[in-house]
Amino acid sequence: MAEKNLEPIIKERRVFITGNEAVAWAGVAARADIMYGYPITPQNEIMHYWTRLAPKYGKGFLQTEDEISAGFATVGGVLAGKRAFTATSGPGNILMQDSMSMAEMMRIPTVMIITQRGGPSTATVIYSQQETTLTCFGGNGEGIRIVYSTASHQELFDYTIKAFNTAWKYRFPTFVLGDGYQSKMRESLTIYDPVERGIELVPAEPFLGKGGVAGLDRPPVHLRNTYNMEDELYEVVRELVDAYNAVAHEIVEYREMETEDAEILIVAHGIVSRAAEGAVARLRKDGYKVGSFRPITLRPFPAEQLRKCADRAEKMLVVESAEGQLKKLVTDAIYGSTTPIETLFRPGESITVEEIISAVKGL
Amino acid sequence: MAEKNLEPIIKERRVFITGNEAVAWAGVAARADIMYGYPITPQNEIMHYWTRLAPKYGKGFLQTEDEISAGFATVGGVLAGKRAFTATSGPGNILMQDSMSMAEMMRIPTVMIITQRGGPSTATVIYSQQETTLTCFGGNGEGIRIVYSTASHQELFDYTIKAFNTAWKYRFPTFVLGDGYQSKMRESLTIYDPVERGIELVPAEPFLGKGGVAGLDRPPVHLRNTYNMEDELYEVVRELVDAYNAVAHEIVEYREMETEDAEILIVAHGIVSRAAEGAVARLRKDGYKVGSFRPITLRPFPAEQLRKCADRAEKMLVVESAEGQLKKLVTDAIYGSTTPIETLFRPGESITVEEIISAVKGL
Amino acid sequence: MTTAYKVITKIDGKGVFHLFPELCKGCGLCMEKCPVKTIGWAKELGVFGTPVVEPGHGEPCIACKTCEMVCPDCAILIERRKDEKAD
Amino acid sequence: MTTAYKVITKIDGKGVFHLFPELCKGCGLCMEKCPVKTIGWAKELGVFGTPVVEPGHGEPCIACKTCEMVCPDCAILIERRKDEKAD
Amino acid sequence: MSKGAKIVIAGEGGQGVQTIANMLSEAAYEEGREALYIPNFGVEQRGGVSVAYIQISDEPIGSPKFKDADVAVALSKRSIRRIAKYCDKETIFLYEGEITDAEGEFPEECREIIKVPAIKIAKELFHPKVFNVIIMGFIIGLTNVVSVDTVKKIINSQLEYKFEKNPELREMNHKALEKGVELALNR
Amino acid sequence: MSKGAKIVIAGEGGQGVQTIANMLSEAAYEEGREALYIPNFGVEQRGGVSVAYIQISDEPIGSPKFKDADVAVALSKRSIRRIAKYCDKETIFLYEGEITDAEGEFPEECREIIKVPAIKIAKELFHPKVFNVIIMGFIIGLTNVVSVDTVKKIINSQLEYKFEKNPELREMNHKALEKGVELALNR
Amino acid sequence: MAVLPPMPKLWYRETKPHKFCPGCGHPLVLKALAYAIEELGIEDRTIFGCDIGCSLLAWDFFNLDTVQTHHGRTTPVMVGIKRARPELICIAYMGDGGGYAIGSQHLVNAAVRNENIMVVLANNTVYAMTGGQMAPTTLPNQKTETTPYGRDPEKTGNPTLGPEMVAAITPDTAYVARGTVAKLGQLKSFFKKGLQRQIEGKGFSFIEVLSGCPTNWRTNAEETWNFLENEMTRYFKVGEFKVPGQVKEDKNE
Amino acid sequence: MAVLPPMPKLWYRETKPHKFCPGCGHPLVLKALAYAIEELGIEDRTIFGCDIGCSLLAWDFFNLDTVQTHHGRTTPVMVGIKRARPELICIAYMGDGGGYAIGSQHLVNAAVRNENIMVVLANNTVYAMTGGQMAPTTLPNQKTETTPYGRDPEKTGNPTLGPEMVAAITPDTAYVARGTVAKLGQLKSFFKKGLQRQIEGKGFSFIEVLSGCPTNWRTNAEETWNFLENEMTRYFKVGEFKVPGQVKEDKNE
Ligand SMILES: Cc1ncc(C[n+]2csc(CCOP(=O)(O)OP(=O)(O)O)c2C)c(N)n1
Ligand SMILES: Cc1ncc(C[n+]2csc(CCOP(=O)(O)OP(=O)(O)O)c2C)c(N)n1
Ligand code: SF4
Ligand code: SF4
Ligand code: SF4
Ligand code: SF4
Ligand code: SF4
Ligand code: SF4
Ligand SMILES: [Mg+2]
Ligand SMILES: [Mg+2]
Repeated sequence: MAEKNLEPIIKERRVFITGNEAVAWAGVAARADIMYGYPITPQNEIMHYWTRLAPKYGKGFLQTEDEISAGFATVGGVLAGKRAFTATSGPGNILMQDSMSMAEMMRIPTVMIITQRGGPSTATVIYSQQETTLTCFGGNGEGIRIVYSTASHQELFDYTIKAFNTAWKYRFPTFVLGDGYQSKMRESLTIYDPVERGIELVPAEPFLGKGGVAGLDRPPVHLRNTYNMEDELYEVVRELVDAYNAVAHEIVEYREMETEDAEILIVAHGIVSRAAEGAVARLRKDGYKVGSFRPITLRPFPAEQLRKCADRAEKMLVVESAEGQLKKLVTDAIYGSTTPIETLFRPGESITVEEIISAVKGL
Repeated sequence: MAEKNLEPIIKERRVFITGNEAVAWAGVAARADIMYGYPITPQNEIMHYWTRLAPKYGKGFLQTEDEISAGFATVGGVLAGKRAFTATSGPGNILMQDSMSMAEMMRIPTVMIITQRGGPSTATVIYSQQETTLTCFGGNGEGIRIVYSTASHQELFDYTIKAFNTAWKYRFPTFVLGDGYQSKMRESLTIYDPVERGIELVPAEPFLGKGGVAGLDRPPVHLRNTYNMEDELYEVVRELVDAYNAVAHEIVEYREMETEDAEILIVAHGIVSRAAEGAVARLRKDGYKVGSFRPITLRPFPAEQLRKCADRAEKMLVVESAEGQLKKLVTDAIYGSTTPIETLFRPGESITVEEIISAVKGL
Repeated sequence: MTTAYKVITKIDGKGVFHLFPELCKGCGLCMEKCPVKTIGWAKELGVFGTPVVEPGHGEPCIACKTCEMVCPDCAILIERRKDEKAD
Repeated sequence: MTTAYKVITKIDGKGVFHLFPELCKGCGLCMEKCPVKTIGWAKELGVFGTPVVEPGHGEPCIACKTCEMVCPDCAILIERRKDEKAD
Repeated sequence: MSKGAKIVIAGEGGQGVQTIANMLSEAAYEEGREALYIPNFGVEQRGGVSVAYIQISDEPIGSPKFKDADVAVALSKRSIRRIAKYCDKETIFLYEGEITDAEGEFPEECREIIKVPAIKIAKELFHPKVFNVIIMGFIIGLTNVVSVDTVKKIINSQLEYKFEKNPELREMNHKALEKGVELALNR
Repeated sequence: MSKGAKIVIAGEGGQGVQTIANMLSEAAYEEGREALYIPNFGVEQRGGVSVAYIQISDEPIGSPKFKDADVAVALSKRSIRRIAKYCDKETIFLYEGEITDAEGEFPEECREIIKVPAIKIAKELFHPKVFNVIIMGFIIGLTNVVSVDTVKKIINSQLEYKFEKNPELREMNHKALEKGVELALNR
Repeated sequence: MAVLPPMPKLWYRETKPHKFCPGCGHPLVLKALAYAIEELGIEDRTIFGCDIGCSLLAWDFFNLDTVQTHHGRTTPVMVGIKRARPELICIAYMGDGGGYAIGSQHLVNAAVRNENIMVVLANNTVYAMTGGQMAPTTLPNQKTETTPYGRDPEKTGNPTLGPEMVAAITPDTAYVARGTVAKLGQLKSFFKKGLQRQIEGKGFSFIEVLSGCPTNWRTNAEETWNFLENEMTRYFKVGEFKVPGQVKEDKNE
Repeated sequence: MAVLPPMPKLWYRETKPHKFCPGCGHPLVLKALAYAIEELGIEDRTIFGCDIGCSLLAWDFFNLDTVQTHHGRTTPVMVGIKRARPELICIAYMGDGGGYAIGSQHLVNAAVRNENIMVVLANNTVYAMTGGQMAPTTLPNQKTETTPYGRDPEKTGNPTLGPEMVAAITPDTAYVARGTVAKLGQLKSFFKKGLQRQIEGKGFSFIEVLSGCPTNWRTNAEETWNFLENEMTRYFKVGEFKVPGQVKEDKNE
């Protein structure tokens, strides 16, 4: 994958663009080979930019007949050894879970960008954090996947690149979680060529079509996701879970702000964490001992890290644009902690700095 | 809905049948009007029995082209004012989440039987408890649904009947959770006519096609699940959540065994709870102070009831044929409790009395 | 259920041209289909703040009702001026 | 990759009838297709514990290889007895 | 062992494993006991070993599967491996008399290993097809978990359609059952 | 208010709301500030009120939406209701001079309510189309959040393709911008 | 008497002006449909279902009990209703994306099963609601947001011919046609024939309608008509493809 | 020299006897397919994908890199592979349920887009793996587990005619045929033609194969052949439906 060409694929520069555009550029920067997709707001412009960029960079694109197809075609692209990805939202995210369950079972390093919209059902095309549970645990499985929840355009760019590396290094399906605001808003970020910055790109390798004549030069590759006996399956799932748990500590990422002496700990992820951090900054000025904790990886979850902060605090405030989806991750991660949890839930709606401040003041 | 005919629809009798057959009979007993379905093991025989019973009882059946269609057709049947239901498993359960999200948003009282099979992906056709999270929270929503987790053929029968009542009374999509063992095994139960037993059947009512000329005799019914603005959506979801929370206490069901003085509390649901109760019985004989708690409704979850037992105990043991799906429900429900939780997870595999006993002894 | 609608009525050729500005979105579809090209932009504004249409920009109206039919918003009603049958 | 297979060889008409009992599932498809109806059940058992097939139950084999072709398990190999060409 | 039993039976498809498992459990149900019978099933429609798990008890039955069979029965060689894991030191392990060279596959610990020459006896006395009924009789003789009479009743009702065509079959089945019980008692 | 600003602008599709919102935020970006601009969008492709949220700051910006606009601008009557909820007692509320009979819709509390006769002035001095640029000038005059020169640069680069065809447009846009600033300063 | 807009009685006035863009084809389809229903006098038992896509904007359009469903799922919802209450007349309304892409399994299988419903599909050659991506019906070389350099049939095939496909898989009792908003009278008659089938319990009817999307086509009125009447009709033949009684194809059996 | 079973070289011997039932049609399809691939000499670059359905039992069947996918999803997986690595020859193998019901949107749209892959569909008139429910191809009056009193075409339509449908929607360069396991030589030649299309980059090929399922049909060998050769062929015509160069239908433009 490393470039022969010494030219950087993207000239490093500061830009003022939408999140969807940032993702498309990140795909180019990550040397993604092909995107499969189906239109859905708010992720559409990822495809729009990608279809404009793709021919210039010799990359592929296929608009499929639905998200089921886009998900499974992505699986196909990855099996063929390409850095394939897809993007979707809301009902499309539901439909892609079937293919992602297959990827989970077979450890296929798919990359998928989720730009959350309102739910349940078609709901709104705008914004929410209501696909947290779905993205972390969707399908009939155990959530053996990696989910990065991003909070800015810079992170959308950085983590989209990183997602390909994580996926191919650990071979778990990897998700970049954003939302409709991020998709459509413009803010500044620096785009760059990761290779030029010295970030190593984990190479993709074919699962199928490895070369040579199967059965002559090498045994044929026979991939399946179906088993006949439950103990067979148990072994497979056990191995998956163990492999995942073994590397989880390398993968977890989080961000703390003013947690050292915080009496009140705000927990938020994604773009809501920006409001949380804004609230912390302002409240600190007013003398409130507040801090914030933001899980960047929702799967695996930075459990121990959060527990430490939680145990130091007197109260926690979980803030999210959903009805307790983050909270469930939190309670499961730090069960045993006795720090009371208060909540500010705004399913489908944005949360402002001001609202968090008044929630904290009202605690 | 009440029968004119004084003959009971089913003569009360003790039978030795499979779980799938019990569900089909329960559908008849509950005066279900029509089933929509798509084949998938292990729920197939529900359809097989239903298609044999349906013509005799003047009931409808449609085999659709996939589970997406079966789910949405079920929504259609319910909108038309009929007691419609469907059944599925595993990958089919994933595909039905889209329609169930719609039902959740629009408060459509669908009834769905889930016979869990191994996961993730196609996995096995046999057994698991790996669709717990999916059934409770599937889709891009907040889990505004009711989930009964059954442990015996009698319960499959009873709760399938009850599911129609709960669904039509509260107007939330309602799920009866079983598993492949229950589907295929034979054990005894009593089938009966609920009307004869004095169980009132909550009548179904049309959402659409209510009679009269729309726009002349009455305003037209205009149903949607899409909103233009996030604050509009927030109101809708808030109302849903509030309505759900307001009746949750009427809906929750659970079963305790020897919890009064239990130092060790085993938590299990569905068929695994039978092994748990078996273990309690045997361990008590050996002098162990063990009890068990079984949530019957997984949504809403009997949180306060469990918390009470948990707080009395010294240790908890969560036992499930999944990797922590029940545990997440437990930790979220009783967060703040300090009783340590140990686990016995067997994703996709059965758990025997003996295994639980040795896990308890090893605590 | 009968709502009162603002109406701008103009007479042209054989037609009485009623235009409902609260419905007209100024799409121009009617204009293109008028066989005598009598429809043109008016100075009144419609529901989207864009100009509505009016007759009088071409040959006289023949009251063919094509414009009425093709209007996606039912913003035009044509009446025949004489006592000819309307359909 | 060449696995050794048990083989039951019987001669009938123009054909040398090789039957691989570890492959034969006793489906009977070959039997029905034999133009001379020479194939019938044998007393040997196949992989599923069901009887395998053998020639000698009808007119002599003409070595047409139909049975070989229709066997879903590739459990029959027919050779011509004489030095006639095999296809 | 008259109180209850956990029985696992395995054999090739077509050997009648599920038939006798079903009859045993149905007989227990008929006698007012708690009974649970679960067939194994996989993705394949045919081929593969057929396994049946039966539990009969006076108390509510827990998990449909178990690890500590009272009786484990193998009707074919490759089915031995599939059931060995359900055996513990209390298990009586039965295997069909025609199985040979299988000692290596036998469960590591069990109370007793018994060879039951059911096929041979069936061929000699009745018809090869009823060898599974002999096995069933053997299990009953061993465990006493249901009565022979009840099982006969179940046989009659379940095979009614066959017996109608060929009334001698009834007698043959009943005899085979009794022969199995006798073998167990005289073992 | 030179440090930063939260601005919400609403109007009908076609009035150029998103154009000026984009320019303002881009200008701030150009000046090295933190800037965030988010258009509203719903399921309909057209019709409905068009809203733009802009934040300019020297510090990282939190939520893309806010409840406490420094400046709220309504360009049409029915857009007033859509933005009233973003106003608090610190908000300066601007509305287009041609809006009439809308007093009942005005935000309940705000620092100041100013009528900006941008359409009228645009018609008189320039061309009706540049009324949004006058509004933009007014916002700049009011907040000083970006410099007029930067905005001119942005206008030049974004409308380049138009100016090429019709060079007089450049002058007209610049003048309209200045006029807006002037109106604000002389208010 | 006050002069009133010439709206079909079936249009629900409280929600007019409707939510479609200026010059959109959808409301024209719904105009013809309204007249067809009124003329058949089945307002008392007709249920309208609309898809996600711009068709969703019709969720409160008619004086008819209406349900807005999911993208591509209107067919199964209406099938579900019809199977539960056969006395209702069920109309599923969708776009080309909803019908030929994400919902094509439902269209194909409802057609094969000869479900007794009517499916109306507005073909505007794009995914309109999502902002103009390629649809199965996008014309060769047509530029869309996901074919920015024009649709290349070598890479993505030719436009889907829906009625032709449905005609190939439905029984003789079905009714299949393609109309256009440029011929509203004809379109109304197609709708009436389709509904008549359903009233008689004779099974599936499918009507595709060529429909304009000036917003995503970025066309003015003249260009809109031109695209509809000249460009689209080069690929999409307007007319009836299957009329019960008029058997055209040779059949098996 | 030891006498060896006459297995195609491409059959992976370690997994034989295979997992299909006695008398199953699937392995016959896979026999013809193996010979076709061998004769074209493309073993080095062929990828085989199988569906869920009894076709999944072929997951370790060939000396070919193979992926077993989900029920109905083999087409998109193979499309994904092909689009990513066009040099590979991709074959999607599925049943009638997988292809005509749950995966029909993929079949239809891959056909319309003229994806350069080959789809092989075994039509055995039932959902075999799940125990014999009605399939889209179940014959009128045929008893299945979900049509215990026989399929009633009035209620559930007539059998899906897949190749006829695919022929109606594919471009002229596509290849469409229906073979049968009762004519393995012909079947092999159909496969070769389809694969030849793909080798030449000419696009989609689709071959339905009439295939036996004695287990669910509950037939003995004689009845199996009879159902295959006499019952099924009354509805399902064996032959070629679209051969590039031989244009049969009139086309728009
Ligand atoms: C499952 C799912 N996928 C995607 C979408 C996004 N979506 C909404 S409308 C639409 C396109 C509609 O196109 P079409 O059906 O042609 O209708 P039109 O808007 O052109 O009338 C799409 C893809 C969705 N709402 N749900
Ligand atoms: C999403 C999903 N739905 C249903 C199933 C269950 N299922 C497995 S195989 C099968 C039927 C297969 O029938 P067909 O495609 O005709 O193949 P056959 O077995 O007849 O060869 C079904 C419905 C599944 N695995 N996944
Ligand atoms: S009625 Fe006919 S002639 Fe008159 S304005 Fe309308 S279209 Fe033109
Ligand atoms: S067609 Fe109707 S909406 Fe369009 S301009 Fe004419 S009158 Fe106005
Ligand atoms: S080769 Fe021909 S004649 Fe000989 S046994 Fe086989 S089918 Fe019969
Ligand atoms: S066709 Fe093959 S498997 Fe079947 S009976 Fe004949 S030899 Fe045996
Ligand atoms: S986007 Fe196109 S199809 Fe949708 S309402 Fe506007 S014009 Fe009509
Ligand atoms: S069930 Fe039918 S299709 Fe499946 S393997 Fe057996 S015979 Fe073949
Ligand atoms: Mg469209
Ligand atoms: Mg099949």
